[in-house]
Amino acid sequence: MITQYLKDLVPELFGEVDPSHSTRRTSQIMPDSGVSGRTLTIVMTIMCYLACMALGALIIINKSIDNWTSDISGQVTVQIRPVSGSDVEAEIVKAVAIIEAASGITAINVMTADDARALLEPWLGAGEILQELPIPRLIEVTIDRENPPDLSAIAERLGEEVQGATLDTHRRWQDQLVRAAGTLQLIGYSVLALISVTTIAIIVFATRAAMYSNRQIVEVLHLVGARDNFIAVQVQRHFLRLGLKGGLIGALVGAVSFTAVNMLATDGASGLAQNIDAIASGTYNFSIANYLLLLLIPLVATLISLITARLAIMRILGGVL
Amino acid sequence: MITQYLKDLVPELFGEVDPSHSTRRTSQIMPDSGVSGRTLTIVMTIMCYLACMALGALIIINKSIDNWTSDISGQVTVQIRPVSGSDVEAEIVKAVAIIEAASGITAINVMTADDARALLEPWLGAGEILQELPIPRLIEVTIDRENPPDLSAIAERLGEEVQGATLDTHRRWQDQLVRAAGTLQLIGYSVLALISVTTIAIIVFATRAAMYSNRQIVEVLHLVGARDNFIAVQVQRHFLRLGLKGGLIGALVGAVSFTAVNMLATDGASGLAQNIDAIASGTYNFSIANYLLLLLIPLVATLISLITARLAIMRILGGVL
Amino acid sequence: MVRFENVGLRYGMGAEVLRDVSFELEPGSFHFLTGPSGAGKTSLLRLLFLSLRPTRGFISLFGNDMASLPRSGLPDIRRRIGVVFQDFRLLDHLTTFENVALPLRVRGLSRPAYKKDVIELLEWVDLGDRINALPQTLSGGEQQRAAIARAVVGQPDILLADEPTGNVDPALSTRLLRLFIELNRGGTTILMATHDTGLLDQHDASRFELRDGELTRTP
Amino acid sequence: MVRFENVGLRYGMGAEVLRDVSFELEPGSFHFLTGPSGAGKTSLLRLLFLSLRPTRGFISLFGNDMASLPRSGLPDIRRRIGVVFQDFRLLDHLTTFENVALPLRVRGLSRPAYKKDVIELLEWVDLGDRINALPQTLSGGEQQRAAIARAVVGQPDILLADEPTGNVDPALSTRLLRLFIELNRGGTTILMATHDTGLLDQHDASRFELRDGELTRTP
Ligand SMILES: Nc1ncnc2c1ncn2[C@@H]1O[C@H](COP(=O)(O)OP(=O)(O)OP(=O)(O)O)[C@@H](O)[C@H]1O
Ligand SMILES: Nc1ncnc2c1ncn2[C@@H]1O[C@H](COP(=O)(O)OP(=O)(O)OP(=O)(O)O)[C@@H](O)[C@H]1O
Ligand SMILES: [Mg+2]
Ligand SMILES: [Mg+2]
Repeated sequence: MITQYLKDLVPELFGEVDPSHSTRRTSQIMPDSGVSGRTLTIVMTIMCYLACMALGALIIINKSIDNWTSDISGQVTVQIRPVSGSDVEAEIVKAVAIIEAASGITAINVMTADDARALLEPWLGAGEILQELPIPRLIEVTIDRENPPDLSAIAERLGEEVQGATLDTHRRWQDQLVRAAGTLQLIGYSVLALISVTTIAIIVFATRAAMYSNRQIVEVLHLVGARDNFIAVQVQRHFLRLGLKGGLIGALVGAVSFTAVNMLATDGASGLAQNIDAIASGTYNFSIANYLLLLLIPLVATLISLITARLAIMRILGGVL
Repeated sequence: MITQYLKDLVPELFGEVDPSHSTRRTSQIMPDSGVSGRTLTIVMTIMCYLACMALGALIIINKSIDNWTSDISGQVTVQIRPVSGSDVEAEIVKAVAIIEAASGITAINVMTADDARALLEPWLGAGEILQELPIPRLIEVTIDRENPPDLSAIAERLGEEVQGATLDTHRRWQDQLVRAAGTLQLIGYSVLALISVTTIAIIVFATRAAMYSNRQIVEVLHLVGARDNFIAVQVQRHFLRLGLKGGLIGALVGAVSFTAVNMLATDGASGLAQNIDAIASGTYNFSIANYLLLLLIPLVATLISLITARLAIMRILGGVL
Repeated sequence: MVRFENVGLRYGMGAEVLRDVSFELEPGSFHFLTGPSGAGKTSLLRLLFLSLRPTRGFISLFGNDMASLPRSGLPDIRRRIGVVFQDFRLLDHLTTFENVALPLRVRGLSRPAYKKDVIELLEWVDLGDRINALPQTLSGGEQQRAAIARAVVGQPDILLADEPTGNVDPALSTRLLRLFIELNRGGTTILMATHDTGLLDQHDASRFELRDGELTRTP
Repeated sequence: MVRFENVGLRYGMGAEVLRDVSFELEPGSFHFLTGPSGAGKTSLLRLLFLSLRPTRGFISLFGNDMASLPRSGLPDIRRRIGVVFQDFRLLDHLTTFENVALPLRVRGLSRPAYKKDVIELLEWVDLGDRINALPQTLSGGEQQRAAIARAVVGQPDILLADEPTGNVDPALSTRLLRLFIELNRGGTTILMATHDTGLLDQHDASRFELRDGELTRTP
């Protein structure tokens, strides 16, 4: 496939082109040049590559949104501030009891005072004050996502029965991330739509150019009694190949690009790549299924170029005697 | 310009095309079609648009790097932890004195205890403890960038003379940001290079396609005594127009895109756009000078297509009898 | 089988090329069409093979009124007509064999079905050794013979030949005329536009002459 | 001014089209070139107008040895040669006027400088009313006359005409022959390939005949 593509683009690389060779082989009624010419093949490949990048980005975004919505709401935090006159450890026990009583909880993890102090160290410095300080304590609660508990009820009971307790559902964080991702998603879909429309426009132009530059052939075919369908099949065959070729190569290069960015993101020391990685929260790696999803690109490209070309051809032929 | 472009692409929009009209006007020895055909014009426009986006991104990145390197090293922070037995307010006065003594300081801002508490609130909750807590205090020091002070000397004196004082130069942050931006910069330059190479390749292919599809014209011109240069001028004229047209339209649409993203970033409620905005740290707005820089694109596009076409043509003609 | 009634033709805003042309061709007849250069011979033939519509008048082919025939009906009629174009109109990228086989291929026949016939015909027109050559490597006369072969390969009911011997020597002209006469004996109606006075003398057939847009017939 | 010595030509791996062809054309002479279709007349002319190199042998034009002439010297020689191609080779997108003016335009002349001459010439070949027509709207004979006009417009030292009367009626043929004879009187060497026996009888000139790759000259 690739070799054929390169061969078509740069025949010089593959030894001399023997013109006399074509004498025996040629059997296509519409010649290649001017229909699925090199420039057009390159354009198609570029469009498919761009589509591939956009689709890949969309996949990552969608997955990230999934992760955020599920992971963050899959974990809530109970904070217990030491209120003067209360025993923090006792309040913790009470809180754990209340949480355990609720259904839909899979795990409860009480952070030790040292863990809590480690969180504060960057702010307060590691000094003796921290040791003396009455630090708020955290309880991490993991929720069964299939069967989530009634969080507002838990929050109410905690507020009533445990001194200094608040329930943090991280909802604010999550909302903001999901909103940001939603914007990205919208941009991604717009880019995909833009690419499709541009591709359709290009194919229409190319079909008309092909019909124009082959108008003498079309005329001769008509005059020897060819039906419109016969002519259309001769022309659209090139666009079928064009879409398939451009789509496959574009998607392939796109997939390679993704893998490369991936490796850069996991291996590289660059802060940026790590940031991206962080945004995608760990599940950045493209799965086989995702790569298969990219195969949609050649399929859609082929369909678009075939259908668009067919419609354009039939419209042109309808106007000819 | 734009109307002409649209007219060329979609003549139907502008009324019937009268074939008899061309009878009088035609005077170009090489016909338009097949040289600067529609598809090729679109491709050139796309390439220039992409180049424009890449160049614009590079401008923003370079500016951001400038800002970060200057802004962050233009400000250092002195932190004074309350050590048992010391009077924080007194230590602050001592620290301010030391800092003021150094040359190259333009401003000193001592954060109040309340400011410091506000910073800690998310971690400790707003309760009475915070009021009682001995919180570390911060002094923001603005540095004269033209004439920076000897920071390490200040740090040393602070360490010796002020209890619980540390100097934070933000260097770690800055390094990381600059490294991230450097990666982006590299990507930007690679994209620009890639676009140029692709454009050159496309022009070479297009020139050869044009020479091939017009080979009968070229042959007749040779046979009536035309010199290579005469023929080359006929062909390359189309590529001149192609580069100019594609470049101008691409750069124009690119500039409009930038302005649009800009407005989205400043007006929009989206968290993402605000993030981008934050990264570019306030000086995101494209200045007139930057827009003028985008004019490089059509210039370079024209040069590339003209020179590439000329070389390709002369090479082909050299091989013809 | 072909009937023209008061047919007029003009290109664009120009003068009338054909004026009130009326005639009829009977099945199996043989006709020459003569007239000075630019008289409208090719135009008349173009009306007959449906690549042009008359400005006015009535044309009927095989009993069909051309004015009311839908576009989809054209291919079937065209398959009953063979044409030798004055400028040959061979397809540049196809070999002689493929060019000649084109009308059969368009009808959906497969290569094995027509291969023998096509090669036989090519040998008849003396192109047996140029079967796999591309048109641009053929001499003028060879191209003309390939064009003739393509016109007759589909065994048309009517053969329109526009100056079919302009590029061949007198001996070959005579031979090609014999091919046409042979086809005519087999029932094909023949209308042949020519400047070649030598040919006109060799075969006794009715003559149409175009002059100043008017058609006259002798006898 | 033209000398061929033992020139041989073959296309690719094929048989020799020309074998040991030797002749000489004197300035101001007039020659017919005949031979059956496919004999190699066009090939011989192509050697003369430098669109083909011989497989072997020696060709000299205007005193230049063609084998040693650099590529950059070709245009100057070609400007002294006028050619009427068998297939016309008019440029589709240029009008008759522009096609005929092409050799002058290529020489760097400006439109006002040649306009009158070109129009006069077009009137001479009876194309005065088709000046702004595109080639595809010309009749076969009109195209041929445009091709002739283009060949002679540059007042070449030698005129090569390949079947220049294959598409025109006998009266026009005679007229075109008169144009060639007129040019010849003005000093132009003329070599005209033709099948038209009528023409051969009308002008008394030396005849070359190609047959089986051999060239014979009478007288
Ligand atoms: N498409 C066209 N548009 C305008 N005028 C045309 C067109 N085709 C032909 N003509 C004109 O119509 C006239 C008749 O042309 P036609 O080709 O029918 O002549 P013809 O008899 O075949 O001549 P010839 O013997 O030279 O081939 C000519 O003057 C020609 O210029
Ligand atoms: N480019 C080519 N490649 C291969 N063979 C060729 C090429 N050009 C011509 N020939 C062959 O060489 C032979 C001579 O061709 P040429 O055109 O010189 O003949 P001609 O005398 O002009 O014939 P005509 O009178 O039919 O025009 C023919 O058999 C032809 O098929
Ligand atoms: Mg004609
Ligand atoms: Mg010839």
